[in-house]
Amino acid sequence: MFRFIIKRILEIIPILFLVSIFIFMFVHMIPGDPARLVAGVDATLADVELVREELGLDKPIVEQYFTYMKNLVQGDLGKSLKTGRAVSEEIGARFMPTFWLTVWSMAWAVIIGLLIGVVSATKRNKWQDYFGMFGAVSGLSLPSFWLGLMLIQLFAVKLGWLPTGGMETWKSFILPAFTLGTGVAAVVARFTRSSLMDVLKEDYIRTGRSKGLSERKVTWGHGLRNAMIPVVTMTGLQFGFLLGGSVVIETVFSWPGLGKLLIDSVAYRDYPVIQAEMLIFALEFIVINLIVDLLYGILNPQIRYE
Amino acid sequence: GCSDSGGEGKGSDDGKSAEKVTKEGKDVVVAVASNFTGLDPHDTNDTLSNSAEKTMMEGLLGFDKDMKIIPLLAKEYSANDEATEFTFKLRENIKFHDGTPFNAEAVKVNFDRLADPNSGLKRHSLFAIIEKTEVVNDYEVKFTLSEPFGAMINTFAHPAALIISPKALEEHGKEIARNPVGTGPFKFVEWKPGEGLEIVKNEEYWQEGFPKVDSITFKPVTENGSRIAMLQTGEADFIYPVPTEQVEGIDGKDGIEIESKPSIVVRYMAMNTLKEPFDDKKVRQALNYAVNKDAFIKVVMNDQSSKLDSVIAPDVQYYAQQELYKFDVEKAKELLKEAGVKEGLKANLWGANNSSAIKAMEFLQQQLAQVGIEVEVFPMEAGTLSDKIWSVQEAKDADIELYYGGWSPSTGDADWGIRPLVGGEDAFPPNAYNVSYYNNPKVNQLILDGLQTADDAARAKAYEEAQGIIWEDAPWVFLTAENTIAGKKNYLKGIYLLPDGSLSVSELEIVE
Amino acid sequence: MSQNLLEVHNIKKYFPIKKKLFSKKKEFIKAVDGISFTVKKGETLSIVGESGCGKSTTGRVLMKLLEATEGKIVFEGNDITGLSDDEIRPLRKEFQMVFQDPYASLNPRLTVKEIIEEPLIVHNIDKAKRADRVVELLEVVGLNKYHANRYPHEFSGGQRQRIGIARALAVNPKLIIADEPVSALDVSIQSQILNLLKDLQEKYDLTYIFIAHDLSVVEHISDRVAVMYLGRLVELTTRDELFATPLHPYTKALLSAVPVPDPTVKRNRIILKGDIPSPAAPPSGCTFHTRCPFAQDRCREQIPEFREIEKEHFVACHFAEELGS
Amino acid sequence: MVELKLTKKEAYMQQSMENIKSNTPFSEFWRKFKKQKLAFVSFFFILFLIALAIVGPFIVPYDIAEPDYNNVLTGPTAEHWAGTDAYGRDIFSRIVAGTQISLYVGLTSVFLGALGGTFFGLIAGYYGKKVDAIIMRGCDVLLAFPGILLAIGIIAILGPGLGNVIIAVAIFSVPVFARIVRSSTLAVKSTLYVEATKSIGAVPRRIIWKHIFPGTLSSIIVYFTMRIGSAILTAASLSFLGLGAQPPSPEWGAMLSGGRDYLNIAPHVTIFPGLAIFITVLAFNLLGDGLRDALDPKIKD
Amino acid sequence: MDQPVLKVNNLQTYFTSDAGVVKAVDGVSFEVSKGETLGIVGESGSGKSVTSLSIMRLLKDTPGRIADGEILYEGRDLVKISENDMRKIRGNDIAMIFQEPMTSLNPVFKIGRQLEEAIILHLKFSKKEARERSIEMLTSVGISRPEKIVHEFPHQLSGGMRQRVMIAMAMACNPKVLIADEPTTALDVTIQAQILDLMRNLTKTTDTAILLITHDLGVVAEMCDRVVVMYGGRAVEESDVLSIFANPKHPYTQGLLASIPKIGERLDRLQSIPGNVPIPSRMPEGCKFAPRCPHAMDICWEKEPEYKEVITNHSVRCWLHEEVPQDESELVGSTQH
Ligand SMILES: Nc1ncnc2c1ncn2[C@@H]1O[C@H](COP(=O)(O)OP(=O)(O)OP(=O)(O)O)[C@@H](O)[C@H]1O
Ligand SMILES: Nc1ncnc2c1ncn2[C@@H]1O[C@H](COP(=O)(O)OP(=O)(O)OP(=O)(O)O)[C@@H](O)[C@H]1O
Ligand SMILES: [Mg+2]
Ligand SMILES: [Mg+2]
Repeated sequence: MFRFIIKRILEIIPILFLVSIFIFMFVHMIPGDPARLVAGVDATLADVELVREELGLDKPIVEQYFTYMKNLVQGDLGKSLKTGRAVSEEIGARFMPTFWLTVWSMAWAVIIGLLIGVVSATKRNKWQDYFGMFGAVSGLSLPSFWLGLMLIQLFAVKLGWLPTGGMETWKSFILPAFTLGTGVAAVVARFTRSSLMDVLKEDYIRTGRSKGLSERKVTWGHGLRNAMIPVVTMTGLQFGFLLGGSVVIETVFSWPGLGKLLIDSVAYRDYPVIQAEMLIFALEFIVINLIVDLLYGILNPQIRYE
Repeated sequence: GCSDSGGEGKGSDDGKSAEKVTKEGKDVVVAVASNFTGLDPHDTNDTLSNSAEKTMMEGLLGFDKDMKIIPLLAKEYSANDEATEFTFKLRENIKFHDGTPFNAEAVKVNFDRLADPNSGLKRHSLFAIIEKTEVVNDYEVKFTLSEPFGAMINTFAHPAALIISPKALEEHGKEIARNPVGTGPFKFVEWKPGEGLEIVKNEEYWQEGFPKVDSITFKPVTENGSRIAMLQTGEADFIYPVPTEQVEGIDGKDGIEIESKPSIVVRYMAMNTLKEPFDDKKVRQALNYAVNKDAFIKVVMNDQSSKLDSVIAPDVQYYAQQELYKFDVEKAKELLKEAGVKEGLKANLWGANNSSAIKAMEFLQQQLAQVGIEVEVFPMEAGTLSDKIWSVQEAKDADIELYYGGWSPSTGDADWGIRPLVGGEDAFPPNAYNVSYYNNPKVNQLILDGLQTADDAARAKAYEEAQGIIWEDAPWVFLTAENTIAGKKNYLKGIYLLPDGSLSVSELEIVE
Repeated sequence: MSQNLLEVHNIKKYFPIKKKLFSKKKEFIKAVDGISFTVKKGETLSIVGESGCGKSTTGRVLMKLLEATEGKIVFEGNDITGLSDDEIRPLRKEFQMVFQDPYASLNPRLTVKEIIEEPLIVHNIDKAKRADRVVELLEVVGLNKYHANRYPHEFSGGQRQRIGIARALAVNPKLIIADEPVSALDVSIQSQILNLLKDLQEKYDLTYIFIAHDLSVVEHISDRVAVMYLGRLVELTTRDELFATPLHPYTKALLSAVPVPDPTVKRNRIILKGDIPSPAAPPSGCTFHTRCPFAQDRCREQIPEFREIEKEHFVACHFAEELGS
Repeated sequence: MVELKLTKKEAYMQQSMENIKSNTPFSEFWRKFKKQKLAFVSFFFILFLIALAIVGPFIVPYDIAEPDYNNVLTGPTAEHWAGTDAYGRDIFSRIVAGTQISLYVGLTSVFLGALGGTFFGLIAGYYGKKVDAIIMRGCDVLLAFPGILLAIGIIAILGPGLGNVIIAVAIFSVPVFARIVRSSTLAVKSTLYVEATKSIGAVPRRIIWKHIFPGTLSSIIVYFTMRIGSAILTAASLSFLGLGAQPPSPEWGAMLSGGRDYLNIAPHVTIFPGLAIFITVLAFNLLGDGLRDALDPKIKD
Repeated sequence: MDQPVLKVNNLQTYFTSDAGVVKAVDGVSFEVSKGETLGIVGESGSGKSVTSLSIMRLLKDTPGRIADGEILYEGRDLVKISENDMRKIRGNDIAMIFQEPMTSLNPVFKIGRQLEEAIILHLKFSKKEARERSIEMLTSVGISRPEKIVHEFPHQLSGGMRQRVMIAMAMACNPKVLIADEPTTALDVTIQAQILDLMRNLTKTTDTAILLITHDLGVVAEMCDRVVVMYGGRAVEESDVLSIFANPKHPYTQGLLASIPKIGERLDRLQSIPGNVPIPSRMPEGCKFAPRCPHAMDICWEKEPEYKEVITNHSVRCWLHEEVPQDESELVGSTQH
């Protein structure tokens, strides 16, 4: 197990390396002159050139890349072009809000998704199933920004129950987490249903029944545990979706997180911030999938990490 | 914790107009549209950051409600006729928040910093012209410019010239951007990028009786709808900007008051005067006739702006009103015919990709369709757009045809309202913003004249003439002078937006 | 008759187990661990053994579907061991395979015609001739032309196996490797297929390598029988000899374990202890020693030679002579 | 008596013969598919949408580009079923006309993505080893980015416009398809029938196209339909961020995005395009679900 | 023999699908007594498993239902009792072993837990007692180191071991009836010999009645006291094992016996039953075996024969053994070997 983790972590390195090259190229391919954008609308050309020099953007791209990589290897993510702050600081402040938002979205999505999935699977082709699945597919079909706007209108403006945005109290989490998690809940529900339905056809379920276990014990005890195995894998992949979704959702709910920062930094072509953020997204994605793999191993004793 | 007073705002929501709402405490929340980029006035160039900086720091001069220059830290000033020497007498007995006394030396430190070409400051260019700053005595400073610059007084009133505590400057260096120390009515508490900026009352403020609130929190809320919702629920007491579309929907409800006032922001559609057929004045004028500005204001601006009748807005110095191009499709068509333009002329219109710009461009597209011009609209993300415009090295290579844009001369001065936009070759991209590649030697000369004197009348004359010629040449379709629109709860007083779009909170108070 | 169609010299097939990160030592599943035999033209050689002992792997290696880790395969006097995919392709006409699972070995998306036609297309047979050939083949295996346009799932297991056989016959092979062709079938169908295989052998002078785990089937169809245990041959001899005087203790146990469908017979069973060891960690020495009732120390240490004890009777047991009597 | 015997026996024989025909994989699929009621309805709804996409622009009651500044932002009325927008244009007509664009974006982008993904997936799955490692690492890298970010970047690089939106959405569909196709390729590759085909000496090209590709087709089809929904949503999100279709195109996302500033005073401007997106995406998702049940591929994603 | 513990009477289990109703089991009757082993043989699809699932009432989750007939366990009709009561019988009074030892154990739970489940449920043992009982059971099925095995997962065991675990699990609550649905089909011959040996010894000591489902006549011959032969969802013949093998009466049984190759008996060609395994939806109207029967007569195509006891303890469902019209009785004679 320990070995496995080490191995996986070592595997991350080349991927991150590739990712960083890719990001660097990608970011620099995007047209737009950060010096111009940072210098501002009423800057003169001289100003712009000054800023360019100041930011080191006048150097050849290859040199910039090596500088970037050199610093990266030393753990230095550079400075924001726009604010001049260290990128680590800039991102550090934004990381937790996004993290918690993602976690809470995931939490409710998984719980609700599982419940709906299990009910649908056990009540196959009954109204509960149709209802649950229709709901799930609907959740998947809603444009999330639209849902967010509608929810704000209803719960914040009309009813005044919840704040419209920002991150202040636990109440602030409800709407964004709900909006962000809807799609994931839907996926989890559908996936749980089909996975559980497959599992309920398995021989060992019949064995359980033949022992005289009640339907509830068979479903929740024997069935769900097995059904969870693929669900967990898929849920891990959904994190990527959440991270992407957070970009839009954070805008709608003025969430002080990474997604919004990204939009801002893209607008300014704030290369170091964009690069660092994308790197973090990629890293997060990879780490989560590592965790998922570990969970997978815990759930599935047939996998032994050697 | 100053936002939980929200409930009161909603006492009754049956839409009675002008219902009074109240607020407990003296802590105000202001929701703004984007993040501050920094709090170092010398190194920021966005109006929003400037607004925040002005709460904590003050300049020698400042603007009042109508963009008139008023003395702040300076008692009075004088200039020589050539507009090369400016002398300020300073107010006495003022202290920075950190206890450092405000004096001529402090001023010198600030302007030396700004004028230093190696400073790497974003605002250096505004002050590069200062050759030297001399301390005449403890409370008098003299600036000498390297060349005549008539608009310099406005530059001194610009937020970029706010005075920072020299001690703090020394202590923090570039980090001053996160530790601003000034003489202003509010003191810095905390700034979490993305979450907000908190400032508290400066108990020792030099203006008696001010400030009248205990604290202000600025929160960045990008999405218009969310910002408005915050005002409606009372999570914010003041928001800006308010999109024009929403004004009607919220004004007078939930104790909300909308303040919509003329600004110095102009909206225009530039035409590339080097490109056929826009190199023909008739065509450009035709387009001016073809666009229904009334409809523009109604549909795009929701009546929250006024027609633009010069290249600069009325609140800008030396503004001279011109006679409007009346909406007249027939005349437009005629002019086009005269210019030999055939039906079905195709043109590309570039602009930003925010919803209001898209809306405006779509409107222009509809209007020009009436005179047989097929416009294709390209909303572009800011970076892409700037790249498209400024990566051009030679004027003739410019792809730009039509461009929907806006301009706010932050110094409030005619020079800055005209020169960067239509100031001839020197202003062609990538040098400045002359995206219509308008180059009229006469105008160029007049601009120069206006700069080379500090004499008011002489300057006024030069600019008046220039405005007339530009109007006639019509490098733009002149659209509107925009309003600044803010929303506030009706218990707030003394908080307003200046015509340049910056916020003034020094007189802010909460009334019952 | 005694001409050797196929000679197999000491072939091995090791499957690497996924490498561990920090250990340099590679581990293998020794699926086939050095077997040698010859197949004469026109005969049926059966390979029997329990599940996982490497029968199918042997078949695949012979078919060149898997590359042998070691050893030599000589087909009609030509060494085909080192041939590349491209070089082997034209030779594939000569040997074909019938698979164990008639459900999985036919592409469910193709019609019977397409399935049987495929080898003809692959080996560039004229389009005109193909259609006739398909009908002919269908009739040969006891189906008819009406079946040609149907899909495999519409057939019963026995019928599918016939289709599989027709496909194998399509290019007139000399050798057919049949990997448990009847073990997935019902008893009442099994005999139909066995009879068919026998008929075809006579008609086309085919040579069979018949892989099975069911000794009664093997006895019915083979000329010679090879018994396999954990990747190695333990005994190889003529059918009559094997069933009359099995020499290896494993063969004996295997023979005695087969239930006899006659309630009146009461036999003395040799019931082996324990399970078949994993081919990833085969026991040292004689791999059968863990279950062998006669195992001695020597068996644990020394790998018994696969030797010809009597004419045409090969055994890999240190004590074959003693046990035989 | 004899006659009867013949008829009974014959009847049975005949019946078994009759059962022979018509049971193609397609008819089998259709039979199962018809049982998926929601999916079946969705299928016809999508057919209807496609019809609408073709004829929509010709049958709309109002000119979709013609402004009417005297009639802006009116709520739903008998004349304007879904009200009018900020320029006084009929929203219903625009939604109808916009069907074309949304379907076009959804279908083309996913088609391109599926094309690329299938190619890479087949190659990676079939050849394995290094080829597989390279392709899959590439996919990992692409997958490690949230899709919308990739799209933002791609649009920023390529410039605005529907065509580029399609390319952006297509590009980030590629790794997902590649993964799915690869995993079904691996499954199909290990089947006995592929081994059988190898054993008769077929070349890889034939094995891939004749056997493996058809085997992966059902996963591709199912995922294809589901993906259309998310492609439409992505395109809408891009429009929401100002990176989508150009005005005055009645793209639903653009309509919705343009209307969001009126949420207070004219919610219909936002609600109707939102509903249109929702229902269309829903239909594709339900169809995908039904197809999955009828085709029964296991999509592990 | 004693009073039968389990008696199945004219059991009919139907599956409803969109293609129509499939009569998977259509008239099966038999009985087993204490200590007796009853074999059920038949082709694949003949309804053997469905019969056993019907007895256990495990058809839930399938489109199947018991349409008619009774299943009497110690006099109670299992068809009629409530699900709750049935649950008390399952695993306790009637236990079952399935064909696939590889998949019949839950892969994510340890062996111990899976064994204890039923013990705790039915015998109301404490956790500790249940563990002891599990170890005891594992020992009795010949597993060495049972204390270790309870902590292992199914995938760590070989097929034979798993089947032993399954047997231990089934026997844990001392059931009166053990249904074994092809318990050794998936196993190798040498392992099969071990398992059969084990089952024989185990039931001898506990007097459990066994319902052994198989298609291997060899296994039947070795294990069973009596045999039911099924074809196309029907019981077609039943008798004690000796007379079935010595004197099969139904043409299907005859064909079956003739078509298996036997060790030591060398024929050039095997006898075989022509035709294919019948598909339930294409069953003929009359006798289900008629299309493959070498002796099929007119009546066989028209009407299904009754299931009758033709000699004591030997029932057959075949027109050949009914009183048939004179002219065709010759045929009967000619088929007897
Ligand atoms: N591709 C492979 N990769 C790794 N191991 C394999 C592979 N193919 C077979 N093996 C292993 O090799 C051993 C022999 O397998 P093989 O299929 O040849 O056995 P077999 O005698 O045909 O068994 P069966 O009677 O079950 O078909 C088994 O342990 C199997 O797990
Ligand atoms: N879940 C089900 N749904 C529909 N039909 C079924 C189902 N289970 C069984 N059947 C039908 O019942 C018939 C009898 O099946 P059963 O499993 O009892 O056969 P069997 O005699 O056990 O065969 P085998 O030897 O293959 O195990 C089959 O032909 C099948 O058509
Ligand atoms: Mg095999
Ligand atoms: Mg069965």
